[in-house]
Amino acid sequence: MKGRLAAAFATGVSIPMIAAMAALPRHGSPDQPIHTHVARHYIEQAPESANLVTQVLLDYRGMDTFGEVVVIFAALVAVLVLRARGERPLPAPSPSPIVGFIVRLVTPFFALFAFHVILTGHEAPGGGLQGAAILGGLVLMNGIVFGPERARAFLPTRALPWLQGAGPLAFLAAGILGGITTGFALGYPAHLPVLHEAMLVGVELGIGIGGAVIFSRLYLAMEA
Amino acid sequence: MTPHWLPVLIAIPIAGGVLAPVFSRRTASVWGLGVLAATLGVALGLTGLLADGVISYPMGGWPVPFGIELRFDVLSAFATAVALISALAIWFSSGSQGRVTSPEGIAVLLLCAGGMVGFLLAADYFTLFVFLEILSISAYGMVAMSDERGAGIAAFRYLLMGAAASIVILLSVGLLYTLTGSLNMGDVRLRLPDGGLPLYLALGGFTAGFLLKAAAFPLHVWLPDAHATAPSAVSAILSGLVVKMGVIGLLRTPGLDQLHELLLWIGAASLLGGALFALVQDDLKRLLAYSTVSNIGLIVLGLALHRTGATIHILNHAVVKAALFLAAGAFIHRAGSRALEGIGRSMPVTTAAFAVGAMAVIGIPPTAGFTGKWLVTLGALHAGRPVFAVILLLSSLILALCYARFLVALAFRPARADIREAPVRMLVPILLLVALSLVLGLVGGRLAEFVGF
Amino acid sequence: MSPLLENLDYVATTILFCIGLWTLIADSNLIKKVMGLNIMETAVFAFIVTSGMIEGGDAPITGPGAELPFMSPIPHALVLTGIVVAVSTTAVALALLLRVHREHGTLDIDELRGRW
Amino acid sequence: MNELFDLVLLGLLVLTALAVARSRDLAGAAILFAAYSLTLCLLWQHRGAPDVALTEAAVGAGVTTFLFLVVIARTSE
Repeated sequence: MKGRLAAAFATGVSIPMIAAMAALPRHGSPDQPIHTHVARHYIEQAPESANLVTQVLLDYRGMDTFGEVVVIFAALVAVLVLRARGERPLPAPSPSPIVGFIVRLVTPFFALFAFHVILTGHEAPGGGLQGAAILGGLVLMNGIVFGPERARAFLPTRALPWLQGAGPLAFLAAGILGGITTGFALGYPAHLPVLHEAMLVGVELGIGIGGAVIFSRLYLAMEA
Repeated sequence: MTPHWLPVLIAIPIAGGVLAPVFSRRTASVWGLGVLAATLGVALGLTGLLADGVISYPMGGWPVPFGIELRFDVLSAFATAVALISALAIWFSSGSQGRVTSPEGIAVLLLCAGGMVGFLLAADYFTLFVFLEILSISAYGMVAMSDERGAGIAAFRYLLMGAAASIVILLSVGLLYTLTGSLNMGDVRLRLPDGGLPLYLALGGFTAGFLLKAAAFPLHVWLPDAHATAPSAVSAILSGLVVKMGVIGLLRTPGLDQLHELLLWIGAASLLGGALFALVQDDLKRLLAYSTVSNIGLIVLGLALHRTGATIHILNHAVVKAALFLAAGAFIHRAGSRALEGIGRSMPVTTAAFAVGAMAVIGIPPTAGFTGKWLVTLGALHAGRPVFAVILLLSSLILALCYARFLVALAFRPARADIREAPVRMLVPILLLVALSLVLGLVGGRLAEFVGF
Repeated sequence: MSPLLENLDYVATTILFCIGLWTLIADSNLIKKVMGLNIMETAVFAFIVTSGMIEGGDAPITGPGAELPFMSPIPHALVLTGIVVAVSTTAVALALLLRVHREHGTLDIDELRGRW
Repeated sequence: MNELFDLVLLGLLVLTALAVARSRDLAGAAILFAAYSLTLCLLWQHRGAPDVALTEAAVGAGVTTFLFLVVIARTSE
């Protein structure tokens, strides 16, 4: 009975939504407000080779990405604080030799690709967060195949509380540095191209490494 | 106090939260108090600047529609209450061995405060959504900080409904972006079409989402379990501050005036429904939780009838409800269980503070609760809708009955021998908040001019 | 073409949204409810990215071989942040489920409701 | 040709979403959810949103599905 009631409610909700979606400006038409207002300005100002999405993420709307990095940090500390104490660890899985060998073989290349994604984020598709997810995914893969202890071996124990905050801390540094050089927080100095590039890559690295540590600890908090 | 303090005001609590896990359990609470004291200082400084107009700050130096803008207006001044009540909640629970004072617990509290401050300062709809998520995820974690059996499922239910509300709000932000091509609040209002189905869907999405976050009737079902099973210091933050973010989100919605009638009836339903449900509760914290639903109803009603009165009640109710929840925490701490009959006699100071807080929630002058209720009642009479004035009076009477019944059970039953007065670290925050509620009550008139919508 | 067909992509995202909403409400297993929440979230992200599209547009990356018109980069940035928010909410939800399972031994909402 | 490929992907997307919604077996639902994310990733890659595609694959199909599988494993024994 509840299923049919929920289905009725969901279709009831969908009717005004579909009507409103149909009334939106024609999908993909070049003269709708999206393409003629702020976005047109960003595209016109774009340098000759740059990933506009990363530019929007870090430069024009840096505050959103700062918030995003803080959101995932908040998720980590929330998970750490609400854990039931005394989890019973599952017995470490014994992987089949094929799976074990493949994972060991792939791990360094995974890490290389992740750092490539992080470092070239401002010119090619990719960026700090995608790299973090790949690195985190790598640790998760090792954790599932070889057991949580192996995954924990990836993480340095002493520097952990600092490393997991790398994302927000990198943004705070960029904010202060931007404030000094351009007079506005989170501003990237166009007149100092070397510093501009260094800040971009620095923030990407902070997000990448910080994010990877957070994804790994989220998995470890659930597993062990 | 140049506008550069706006990003600093957001950065301090968030940086504090990010660094909190580095500290040990003993020093984490001290770090939390220090960070929130700094936040309070900056917020007070900026509030002082408000006299000569709203402060705006373009992040990254990009002019308004192209970058993210932070604005400090009358509603943002609520950041002072956020910093103060969060700090008092940490002070209240310092020294206890629970999860609240663990390094991760202090990190969650600071991030929740930082999320709320960011939410109050955001003048960009997507930044508003991101900070709404920061404070919401921290709030889900805070509810689950208690060791009670029901805390897990209460926090999960709060999360499911809260996340659904957030995603509807994001859908509305996406719709506004499709219609106007911009995300800045001022710019969007200028470029909005006059009508059309997409605009009404966006408006409906915002309203439904924020009403759920504010726990207005009938979307309040997650609140009683969450606020009753959370630790008392956390309940003070949730009921006093987090729930208010939903109402402030409503005030940020473009075209809210078109929903005049809807706000009237939802407000009245919450006002009366909250009070009636409170009547049948036997557990003190569930009574306080339903009293919050009722007061949120008053604020939502006020949005339609007397916006200044509603805004003042946001601040007054935050202070008063925080005091009541902390007092409840002190009672439960000393009684060791939720059965609180007869412990009032051996805890005179806490009981007196609770009584004053109860008077304020009911709205008896000269306490803080009276100003908001009086202005909204005037608004109802001015608008020629006396039925709402009657509902206001009726709900106040019902709430008065609930609190009186509880106070009688607390103070006039045979005293229990083994109860001592609450420890100083609990009493000082409670008395500070009660004193503040009296001051706010006395200075109500001037506050109305300061807000002056 | 009728507006419904022109904006078929938007309508498709709405259908996804309602499938997610239906799962969130109707399914009795708490993990399935979280999956329903994720489907709702990805549906809204789909709507936002689709709204930024332009006919014959190229990926918003300037460089050799890229030519106008470009997709609007802003929806992509918004959805990147949205996806992170979605995974954070899911992580907290699943951690809560582990605790509910330890305390109550079940993740079925009907059994849980009986036990309150 | 372009439009047809989009329509097929959209159809596949709705089908996998329905499959996730209706499947009773939890692990199966998690795998179907990974398929749903990968279909979404394909859609974005084809429609000129490479960043979103990479993120949806790495975070949606990768981390989220891992977390689902870990929790399903822990709560089913």
